[in-house]
Amino acid sequence: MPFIPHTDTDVKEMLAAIGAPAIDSLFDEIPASLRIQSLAGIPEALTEMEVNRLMQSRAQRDGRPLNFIGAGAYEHHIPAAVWAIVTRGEFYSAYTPYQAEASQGTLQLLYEYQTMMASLTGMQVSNASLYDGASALAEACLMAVRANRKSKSARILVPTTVNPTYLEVSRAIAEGQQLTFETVAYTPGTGTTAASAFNAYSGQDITAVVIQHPNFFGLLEDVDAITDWAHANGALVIAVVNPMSLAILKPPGEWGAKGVDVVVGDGQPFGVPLSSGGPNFGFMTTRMEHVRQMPGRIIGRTVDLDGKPGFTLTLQAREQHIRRSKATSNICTNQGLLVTAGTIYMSLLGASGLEQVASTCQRRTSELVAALTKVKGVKLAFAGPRFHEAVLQLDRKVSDVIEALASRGIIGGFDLSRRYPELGNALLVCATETRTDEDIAAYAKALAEVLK
Amino acid sequence: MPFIPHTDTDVKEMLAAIGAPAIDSLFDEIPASLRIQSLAGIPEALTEMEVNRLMQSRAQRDGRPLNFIGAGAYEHHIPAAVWAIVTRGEFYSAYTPYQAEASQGTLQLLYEYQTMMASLTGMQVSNASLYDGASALAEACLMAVRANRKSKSARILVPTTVNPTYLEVSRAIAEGQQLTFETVAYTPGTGTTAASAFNAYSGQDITAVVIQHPNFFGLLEDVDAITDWAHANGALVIAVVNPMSLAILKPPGEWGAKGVDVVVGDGQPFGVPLSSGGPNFGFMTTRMEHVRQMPGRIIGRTVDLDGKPGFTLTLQAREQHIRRSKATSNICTNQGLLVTAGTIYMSLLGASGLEQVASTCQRRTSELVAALTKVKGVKLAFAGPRFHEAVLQLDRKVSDVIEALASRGIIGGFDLSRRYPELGNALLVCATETRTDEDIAAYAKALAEVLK
Amino acid sequence: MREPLIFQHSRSGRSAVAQYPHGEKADVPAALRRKQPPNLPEVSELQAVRHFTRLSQLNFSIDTHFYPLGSCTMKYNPRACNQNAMLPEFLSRHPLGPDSAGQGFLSCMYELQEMLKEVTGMKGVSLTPMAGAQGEFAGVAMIRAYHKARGDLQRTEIICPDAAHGTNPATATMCGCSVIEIPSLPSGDIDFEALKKAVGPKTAGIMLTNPSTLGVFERRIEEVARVVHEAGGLLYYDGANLNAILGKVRPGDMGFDVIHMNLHKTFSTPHGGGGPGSGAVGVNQRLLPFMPVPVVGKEGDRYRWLDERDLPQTIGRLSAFMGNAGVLLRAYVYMRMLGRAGMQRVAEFSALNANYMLARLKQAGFDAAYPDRRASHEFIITMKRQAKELGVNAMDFAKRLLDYGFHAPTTYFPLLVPECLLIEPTETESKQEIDAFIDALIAIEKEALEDAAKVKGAPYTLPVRRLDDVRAAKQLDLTYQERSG
Amino acid sequence: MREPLIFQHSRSGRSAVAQYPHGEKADVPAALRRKQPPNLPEVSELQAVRHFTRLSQLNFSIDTHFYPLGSCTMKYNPRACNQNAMLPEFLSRHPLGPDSAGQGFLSCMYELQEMLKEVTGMKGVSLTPMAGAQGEFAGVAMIRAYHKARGDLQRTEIICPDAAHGTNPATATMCGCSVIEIPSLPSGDIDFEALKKAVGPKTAGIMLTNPSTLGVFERRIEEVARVVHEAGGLLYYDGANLNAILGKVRPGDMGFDVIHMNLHKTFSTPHGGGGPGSGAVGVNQRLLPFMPVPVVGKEGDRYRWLDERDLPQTIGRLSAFMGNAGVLLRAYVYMRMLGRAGMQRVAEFSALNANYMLARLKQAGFDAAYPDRRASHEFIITMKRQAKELGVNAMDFAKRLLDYGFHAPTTYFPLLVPECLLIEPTETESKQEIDAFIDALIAIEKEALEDAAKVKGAPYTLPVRRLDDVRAAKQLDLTYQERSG
Repeated sequence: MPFIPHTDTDVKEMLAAIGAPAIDSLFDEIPASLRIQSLAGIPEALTEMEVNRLMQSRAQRDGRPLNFIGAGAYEHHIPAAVWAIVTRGEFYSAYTPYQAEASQGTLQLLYEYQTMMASLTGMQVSNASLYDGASALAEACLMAVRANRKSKSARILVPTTVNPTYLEVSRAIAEGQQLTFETVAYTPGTGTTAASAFNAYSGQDITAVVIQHPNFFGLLEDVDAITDWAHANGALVIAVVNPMSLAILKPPGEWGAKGVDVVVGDGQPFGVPLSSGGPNFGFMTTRMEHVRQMPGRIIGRTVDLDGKPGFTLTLQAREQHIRRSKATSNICTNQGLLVTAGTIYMSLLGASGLEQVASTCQRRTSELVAALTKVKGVKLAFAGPRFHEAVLQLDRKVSDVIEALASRGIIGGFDLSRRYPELGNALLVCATETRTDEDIAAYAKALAEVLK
Repeated sequence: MPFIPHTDTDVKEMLAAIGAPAIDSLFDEIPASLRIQSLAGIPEALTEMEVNRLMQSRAQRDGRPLNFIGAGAYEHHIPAAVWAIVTRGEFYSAYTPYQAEASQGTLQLLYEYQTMMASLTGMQVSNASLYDGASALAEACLMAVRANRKSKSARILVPTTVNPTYLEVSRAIAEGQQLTFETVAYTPGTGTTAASAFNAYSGQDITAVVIQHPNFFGLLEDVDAITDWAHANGALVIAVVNPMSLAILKPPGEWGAKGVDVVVGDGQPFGVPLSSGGPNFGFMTTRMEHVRQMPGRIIGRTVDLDGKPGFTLTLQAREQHIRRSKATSNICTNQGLLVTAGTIYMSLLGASGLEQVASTCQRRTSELVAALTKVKGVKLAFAGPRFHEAVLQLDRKVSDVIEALASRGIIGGFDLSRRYPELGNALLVCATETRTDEDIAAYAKALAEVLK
Repeated sequence: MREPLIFQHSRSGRSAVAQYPHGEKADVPAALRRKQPPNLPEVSELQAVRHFTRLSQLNFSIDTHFYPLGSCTMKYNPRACNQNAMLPEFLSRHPLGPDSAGQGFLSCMYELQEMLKEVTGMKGVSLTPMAGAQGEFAGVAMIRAYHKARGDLQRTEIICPDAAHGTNPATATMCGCSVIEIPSLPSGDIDFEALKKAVGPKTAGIMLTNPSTLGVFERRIEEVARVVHEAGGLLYYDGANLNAILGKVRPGDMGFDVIHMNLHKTFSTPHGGGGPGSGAVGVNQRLLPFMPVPVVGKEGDRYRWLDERDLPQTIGRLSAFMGNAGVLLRAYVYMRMLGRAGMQRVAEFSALNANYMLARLKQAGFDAAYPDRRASHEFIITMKRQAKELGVNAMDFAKRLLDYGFHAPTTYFPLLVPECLLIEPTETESKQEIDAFIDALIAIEKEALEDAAKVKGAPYTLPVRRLDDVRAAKQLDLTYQERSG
Repeated sequence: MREPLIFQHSRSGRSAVAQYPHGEKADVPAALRRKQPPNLPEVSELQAVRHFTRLSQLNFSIDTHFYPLGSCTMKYNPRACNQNAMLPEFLSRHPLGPDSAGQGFLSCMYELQEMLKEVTGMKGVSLTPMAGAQGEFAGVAMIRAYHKARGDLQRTEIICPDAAHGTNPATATMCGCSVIEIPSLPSGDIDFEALKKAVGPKTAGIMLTNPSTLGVFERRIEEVARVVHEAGGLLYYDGANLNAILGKVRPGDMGFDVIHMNLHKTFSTPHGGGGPGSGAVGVNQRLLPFMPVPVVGKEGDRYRWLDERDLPQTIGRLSAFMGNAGVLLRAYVYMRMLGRAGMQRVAEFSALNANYMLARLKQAGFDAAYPDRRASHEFIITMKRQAKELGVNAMDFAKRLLDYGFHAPTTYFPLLVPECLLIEPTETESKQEIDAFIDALIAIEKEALEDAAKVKGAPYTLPVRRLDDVRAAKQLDLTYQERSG
């Protein structure tokens, strides 16, 4: 009986103590008509050895192709120390620190995490994480409606350079609460959002403006001007950022004259493997004045009976288990394990390490762009300053090119054709610090073959 | 500076405290003529990311062929829990428990290990491990010379069915102390050692007899008769066993009328990966009367100042750091980490799990033999009862067959031709519980192709 | 053992230099460049390893302690699940890679969907919700979408029992619904008469956990389903307690239209100090078109993602990619290792453990909240008497249990049972461990009789003594302010 | 926290059933079949995980504590070394597979040999010895084989300084040699005049550690080499302290003929609670033919094992296969991560830490054993004065340090310095950690002045208090005798 520790003697003694004739009688309050006797569709148990062989064969089927996609999930080096510690049973198999005294490890780590994220984003407070970057944006929009008391419209302006999936997720999650999302188009020539594009909304009741920076095309937005426009028009500003970029880019807390109001993003670049897109962790930081509107777990430092410092969940009055239908969100978990990875990652890299990684990513993508645009039939869509992604335009249908590259062991990029038909055969590519000169050359060679 | 935590400020302050002008001056007692300035032959440092790529490419070069060799190292399923715990920093980065109070985890585990190994082998006491099975045999022979006070000859009889490398290692290690090893031939028809083969030595001064069981060909020896012969002739008996076989075979402590005197072997089958042959762990158990002659660390249970039980290194008076040139051995480490793996493995499997593994191994090898001997040009050398290895005879040069199989992703067995030329083109094969019907069929198919 | 903050280990100019490339300089316009580096720790690799290893040791966890936290199903997390989910090919797979390069992964996801359909009796499963609460959201959003698609726009009321998890009403609100709360009876069943009064043309649906958070099975579930369905509403099953009935009875057979599952509970993926969860949803036939995307489809022997183009009525996407894929792999491995018979044993032995504990505690004089009912996989005892007579309340018992080496049960939930401890042993704990826990509770009650202050002062043996939560909320200290030296 | 024995968790009929196949029955003749199953624990997977996880927490280790155990080089073990050595292809490689199927692995071993030659200044390296002591054995065995091959059969004396590791004389004995011990001078150098008298036609060689176990560099090493060589003996270098001079001075350049290296010290492979070690040996030109086999050779771009057929004068094999291969992979990764400059920093910063500690402790009034010498990577303080004046000896200091959260230094070694603590901080510890340790020693001395009994009663905060070693040796309790219930 996998994972069941009971001996026959145990079972007998336990049933005797209960006064039940058999285990099955413990289910005698369930209507007999509903009881099932077996689960025919479930295969027989595998031993661990068998399941290992099975999973290894599945994994080998997928192999380890050379990856050049970013588009919201980034392949970075992960120090071996990170997951060696994350998977320690004391982190892996603990739960939400409801008994703070028995969870000081997790709590202190989360407090350290909050400190790091607040500083990285230039904000004052951070929660203990949300599910992922996309849902964090949805939560930020809902939070903005609560926080911007002057606005009654629940209207959110979203440039089309924001990750389209993030917008879809925000709609799916927030539209039930009557939020409306209106898109603001980017300037075709630059791939960035002009501050002037917002002028059509001047004087209207806008609850919040979202700015993704670097934007979905990897380009740097005019964050100062857009932030100032929003604040001038009574709107809050929600920044969506790649945390890795903040090692070299001005933090959202310093955008414009006043800085933004809420910062969200996906922490995946910090020590979390791609792993088919999850689990990642969403982060959220804000100004102290909005802390009670922030969803998710928050850790505070306090003292114990002896006056010694300790850590505990705080501001729980916001949360669903207390406020129920009036809670800031229905969220009751964070992504604790991934935050553990992120916190260890940030501690190992430090500010200077992150700066080096971010800088190398930017350089590598420039080199990738240089190499690929030498291939006949490939051109760069937007030339402006970027972080580590770039839009290429091909002379061929992108999905075909991607399949042809995949058969050569190269994951060539993200097909923008469906989301941005106006860009034609557009491919979003990315090279992080993990891509070597040889990798880039291999891609260029394969692409040249495919486009020949 | 990889792994160096010093900041520039630290270095300045530390040099000031020392009163040294520069770090280099700390080496001023070394004759200047000897000092080197660089290590030109050492490559520049790699980052962890770079070294990961390098090692992955080396590993991929070797791949994961299907393995059918045993010959002293066996591929068994290793529960995921084993190495998840073994590599915890508290086990991985601790050292020999010189400060017992700060090492109760390691010490208690070793005490548990000693209990398990003593019971498994049917003996009274166990040490905390030796390097590997081969060197454990060498140590057992040296120990036998000390323990068998009646014998003056230091002559050890070793059947040729003992792993030839174990004999070579014993010679290399023990001959310096004037031990002589004399071999006893196996019966050509059976591949096992007849008790009568020892009659030539009856009445002579023999210090010890070695019995490997199952023997190097995988066959079961007449252990009772040989043990009794030895004891009748004043010789001690040293058993060399595969610990996995003891789940189903009579333990050496019960061989013959009195049981053997020393048991050694390699613990690798218990949770230790093949890993190119090491690190494994050697084990040694014996009768209580010989405990002071046993080499290696031994853990004892005692009490602390408050009378509470605790564990500590004991009988250290045998050891080199106390007795120096009169020590039982120069050994000062055990294979702690591997013993940790072995102890967790035994705890997870239990007696019934080990019996199932051992039984399955035996069955699988029978199936392998059945499948391979159906191939034209292949015959079974010895038909007697076996554990999980078998000798096949081919109609082709074995090394060529092995290379041809390797190019098909199959590691086909161990070439006996050099060690046992009398067996002709002999190949020692093994199938453990990890080999499936499909694996065996794949081998048979490949072998048929190769021998066609 | 205490451990300073990582920032207190920090010294300017230090980092784990083997972990990053060197010498590159980014090309960023000056106006967009960061001027002050962030306040991240500056420590060596050893310092980071030592710090976080030491922090880990300050936690209780399943791997170190019995952790009978009610409603959380703190069962053993098999190491094989982690090992297989961490195979390098799975870890390095980009979520947006072409389906052709992910057939191995997709086949696991497809089979997981199929197995979850089988154990819940539903017709479709979407794996994308990233936690139970998001699964709930998806469920209620599908109910809303269903009514909307039929033009039944006035159905905006969600019925919840008063014993429901806080997430239930919170979710209803997030979906733009109002909440109608109905009481529980002294027996633990819901007040069926109140339910009949509550349903009507505005009823969107009902959210139920069965067994409920009171630790008992809702016996009139078939009638409940009939009443709600006849009123035009749908039934939502909160899978928090699915562990109790796995392989014994299926939500789909009970009449539920939609269900979320907490894979980190029933299917033993790690709790990770608070996450990640994973909240797959199952639906019956009529909600199939509304499932959140993506979902894995199979065509011949090829697997592919189904998205908005395949499911145009979908409630949409809930995550940037496809949910907590790595968690799903762990659940898949777990289910394959349990197999058909193992699934049933989950319910059997979790019920055996819970009913045994309940029986022994009742025998020892503790007060069960529902003494005449079978326990499900968990049960409630109330410390109301002890609080009144001895001045030692449920929280005091909980804290003192920590000193005895046990994580505390869930305290003060469900809210409607005063001074309650919700105790869930799970099927992976042995009789010996359970006996030791019972003995500890008995011993603590004895301590409380002899020296109440001792119990009220607990814990004594943990890294900190009882913490001042009020101060934490009033004097907010949410980030470390001193910069590193 | 205490933890029962695993046997006390055991109950008949239990095991982790997912871990093995079921239903097979072996075919064994009755006379050879086991009748009584062995007394192994019968526990669930969770019980085993919990038990061994809890046991682990009872240890001090580098990953949790500063561990300045002199002569053991307890430096940070980079996690990358473990991760890369544990790649599935390396783990599953059978040692007897054909060379053609192991070129990746063999290339690492070959390059490791080359790098070790470079850092030691030797001409050949064999990686097979499985620990330092086995490396020593190989070294002395090669010296013996060399003399024998020349017919120089009377050379059976090995000279050792009195400060040598116990393994040195023990090894000499194992190789059939007798040991001539020569004293150390008050300066820490060996008594050169005594050496000159000791050498002669019977001299096989001398075993030296340099820097010595006294923590100082043997300054007249060139003269020592000359005297021994002129007498016809060879010089053996015990690499225990190689960390102190890595990249600064090479044993080969000092005149040593053979060396063993402790890869688990200098090259940071794990100490693992007492092993595995790894004791690669390096030799100069004249000992090349005698190296233990196998050794990796390179022919063109192919690597292959060299064995007895290639090296007919070899001292033979020391392990069943080729030594602790997985340890060697870790050392290889470590060396590649350190690189050329990193090797030198090892010596520089381990010396900086040791000399800084020594300076501060002298300043605080502690007595250095060799106050006028530079520390190498370690140094000795003697508590002779404290033992006499306060009744608090070196062991008392050591035990009390545990309460302060530090592993103790090596105590009572080397034997010739009374009441000594041999302290080796290693290069991977920070100034802050070292300062905290120094402060603790100062604080303990203050405690000893005020309340000697308190220090003598230490430790107080560990899982056990001071253990009765005498009882352990007299009332031998080496296995648990009760059978499980």
